[in-house]
Amino acid sequence: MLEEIGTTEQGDLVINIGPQHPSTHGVLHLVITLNGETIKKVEPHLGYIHRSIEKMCESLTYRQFIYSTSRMDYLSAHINNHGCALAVEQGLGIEIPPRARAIRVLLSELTRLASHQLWWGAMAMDVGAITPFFHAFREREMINDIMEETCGARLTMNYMVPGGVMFDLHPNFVTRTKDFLRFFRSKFNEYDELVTNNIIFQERMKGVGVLSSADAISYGCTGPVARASGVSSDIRKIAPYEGYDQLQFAEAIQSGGDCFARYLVRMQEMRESLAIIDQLIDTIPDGEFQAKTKAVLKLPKGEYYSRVETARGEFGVYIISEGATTPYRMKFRSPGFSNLSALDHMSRGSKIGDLVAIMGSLDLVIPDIDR
Amino acid sequence: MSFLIDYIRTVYKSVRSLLIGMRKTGYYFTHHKEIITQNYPENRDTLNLPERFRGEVVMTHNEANEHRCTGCTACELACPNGTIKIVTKFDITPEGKKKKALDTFVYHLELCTMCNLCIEACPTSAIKMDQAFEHSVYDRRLLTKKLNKPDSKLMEGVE
Amino acid sequence: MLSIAGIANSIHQWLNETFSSGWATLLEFVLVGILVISFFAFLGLVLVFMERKVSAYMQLRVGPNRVGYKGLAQTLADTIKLVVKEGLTPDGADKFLFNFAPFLVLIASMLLMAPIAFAKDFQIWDINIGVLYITAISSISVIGVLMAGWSSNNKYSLLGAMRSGAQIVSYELSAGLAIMTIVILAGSIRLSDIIASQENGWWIFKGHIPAIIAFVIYIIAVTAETNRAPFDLAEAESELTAGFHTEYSGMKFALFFLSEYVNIFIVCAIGATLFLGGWMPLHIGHWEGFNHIMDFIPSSLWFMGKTFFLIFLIMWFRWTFPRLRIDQLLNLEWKYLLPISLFNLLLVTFIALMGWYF
Amino acid sequence: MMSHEEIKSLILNYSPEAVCDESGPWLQVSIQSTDWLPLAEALRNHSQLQFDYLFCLTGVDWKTHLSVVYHLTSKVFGHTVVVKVKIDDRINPVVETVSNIWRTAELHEREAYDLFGIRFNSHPDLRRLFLTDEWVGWPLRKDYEDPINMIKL
Repeated sequence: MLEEIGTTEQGDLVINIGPQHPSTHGVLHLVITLNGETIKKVEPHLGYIHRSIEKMCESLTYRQFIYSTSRMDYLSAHINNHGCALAVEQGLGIEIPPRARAIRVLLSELTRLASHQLWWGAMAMDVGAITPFFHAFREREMINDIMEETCGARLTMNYMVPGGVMFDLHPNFVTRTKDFLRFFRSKFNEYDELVTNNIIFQERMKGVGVLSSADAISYGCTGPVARASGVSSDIRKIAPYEGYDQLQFAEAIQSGGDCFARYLVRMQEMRESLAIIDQLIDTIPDGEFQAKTKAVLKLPKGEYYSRVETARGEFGVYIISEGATTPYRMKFRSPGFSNLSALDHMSRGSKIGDLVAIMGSLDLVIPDIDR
Repeated sequence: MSFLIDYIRTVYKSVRSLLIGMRKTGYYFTHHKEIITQNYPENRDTLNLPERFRGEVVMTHNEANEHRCTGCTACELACPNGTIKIVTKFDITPEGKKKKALDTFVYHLELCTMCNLCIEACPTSAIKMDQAFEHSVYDRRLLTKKLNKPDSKLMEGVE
Repeated sequence: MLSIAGIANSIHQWLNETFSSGWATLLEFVLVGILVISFFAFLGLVLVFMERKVSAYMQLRVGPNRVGYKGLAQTLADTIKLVVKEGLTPDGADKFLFNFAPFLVLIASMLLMAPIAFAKDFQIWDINIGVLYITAISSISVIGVLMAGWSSNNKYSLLGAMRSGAQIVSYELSAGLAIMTIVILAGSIRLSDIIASQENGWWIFKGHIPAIIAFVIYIIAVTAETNRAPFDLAEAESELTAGFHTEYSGMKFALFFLSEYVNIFIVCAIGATLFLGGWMPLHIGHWEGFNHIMDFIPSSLWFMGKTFFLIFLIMWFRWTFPRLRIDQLLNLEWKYLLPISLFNLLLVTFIALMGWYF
Repeated sequence: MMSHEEIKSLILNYSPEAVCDESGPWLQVSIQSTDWLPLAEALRNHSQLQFDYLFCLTGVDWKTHLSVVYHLTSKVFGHTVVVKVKIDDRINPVVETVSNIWRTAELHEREAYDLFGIRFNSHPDLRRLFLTDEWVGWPLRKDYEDPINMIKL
């Protein structure tokens, strides 16, 4: 059985999944080789939404380039911006006011929640249940409204500036966030009732797309994908930034390595995000929301690397500066790109329906992969 | 025998989990007050957008048709996509000196990403973000806008 | 009392008085044909609208509410759109089979309409092998699906059709065995006899445990047979985009769509006939007053009410559950449903022999 | 967790010509492209190093030469090292692949090939990743010019 997997021979079906396909969540193009319903090989073809943001950034100043990273992983746009701001601040050596840090962490966790909620709905839709998608949007809409009030936009906020955040929190922010927390907690068991405990869903997820921890490391998987295989990879824990080391939260780790483990890790992460917001919401320090910075930012010659934990995994920003107002080379290490590379390994020998479930559990955002 | 008990238990558990899910959807089927859909555009009149919402860049004018833009091009430099083009002219001041002033503030809405950097960069608060969000038009050229009104002047005292 | 059967009888009399008997029969054929086709179209409109509203309320939405009064004309507008749309035929397709497949599927579901009793004494064809006829005809539609999938010259369609074939063939077994349970209890395979045997109580109550098990199995099996979620593998949109009808557009697609909904109606109508007493009103033991009130509700309303209740149940499944995988689908049939229904058949035979049903 | 000094001395054992820079938070090692493969194997397999996780692979065009930057972490010990591999030949840049050591490198190397034209020797499937197969030129190089598709601000 294993020998024949991986070779194309006569009688194999070669199917293009995408670039326009309901379950690729964007313009991902997979060429899959099938033997009946069993997958022999998956080959991703990328580039349908490649905009070469790295090249664009080489002609943008350090204030300007942050907005463009929102367009990569649009579901956790705020955390992407966070990583960029951290890299620039690392180069400038600015100390960020405590209030700005708290605001950044709060909004990052809200973004993570919103991203996971959308993933939850999309995951259920991939395996054929359509109703949870709308239930997920109900809660996500509340987060988006909170974001809209404070940041001025719903998805691509561009709320980060080097040295802090663009505006102070909106006066309604605290009460609305607390309302949201209360509402979300009361609805969270619905997620279990509708999807987690459902026998069909469990059957579809358990034992599907198993990734061992050694493979997870070798394929460079991060975020929930790696943690579901038992690899500790939460940047908030292993390289804490922005005061995450002072917050009480657990790193969600499962050992199964299958789709259901990845599902459980994300559900656990939502609970941890709620706990982090709980700890911060009443103790937002007063003070400045932005450090004083020069109008024109120039990073000293050198190399700066910052890592943040987005909803999908480790997001790295690598800036090589030659001392000018624009970066010499900018590299984004996007979590989806590495996670995707494990897709072929995970889905060999499983069915087409499994491939869809695996893609859903990887939580791919295509602009994040293509950049 | 234990095989049979396991078999029956599996069937029972599975059916139960399915029924719990059906209870939830059944609840929402009968409780219409939980509906979250908004009837747009019927609710246009009552639609309240937050004051920070970024819809498009506008230039504020007062009743005397005066704006605050000095034509310093700070916004043009701050913009990451070349959305803003400022055309300047030279006014003759009463003292007879030549002074740089705004002629046309060209704003390409089709390029704008609402990043707010121009507003942050403006030293005189001449431009601000408006809450309008219904931007669809049939002709792309209509999206290129001239923000300063015809015959508008620079407000007194703005440098 | 004015009843549907009465109207039908008076039309029959009038035709026989006015024309010779041969012409009258021919005219009745034409009349029945027109009625069935228009009933089809009407059912399609109603069921699609119902599905949209049911799904909308379960998903915290309002559903169609713009066209017509409260959106009632939405499906009509969609039909007009589908009719005027161009029906494309792919280049490499087998033209004849490609165009014939939707009609075959539709004809199969039309034929199934014949033995159903819509009201008291109102039946197109009271064939004496009614149940056998139903089980035989309902397997024809799979040929149409296979035809559509193969002739489209599309790999998605082919996969969808193959899945559909495997699925329908296996689920017919347990649907048939579930029907057999009632046949054993009623002692006849003529549908009018089965309905008549439920005069003093529906089989789901009279037959207690085996009838309930058979009912559950029947509902699951027909959900699978009509390719509805959670068994909609033939058209699983997140896997195969649209499965066997990927390449169809315009009216040809609409025929597939229509026959899917009509199939649901028919299997639910059969379920209502077998388990819930068809057009028989609800009677409870010796509550004479209650039974008398129930008799006042017209028999056609009883039948439609029961059928639509079952349709709602199937829609409820669709909007709650995730989809199964193809191997799990077959596992469910061969490892669970088939053994249970075989055992159930044995049980019901025993109970029927001992006379332990009410 | 090993100190920079210890890692440095171990690395110098394997490639004595490496230049180490300890100014950043992580140890940075610069080597020539010919020295890379033995060092990579050592970094992955040495019992005290075990850099099993390649989290970032970056191609850089320095106008005079090209370089590939590997960010490596050990999930066992938690230490991190940055290896910069210098490729002098700009016309036909070649470096050995590490996709057999770290599987993630397969896609990352394809990306670097696509955008910088760096060839990775014995890579299993070295093709364009984002761009079309018939694309001419290497877009992220500093001297890349495309009068049609490039927008200058």
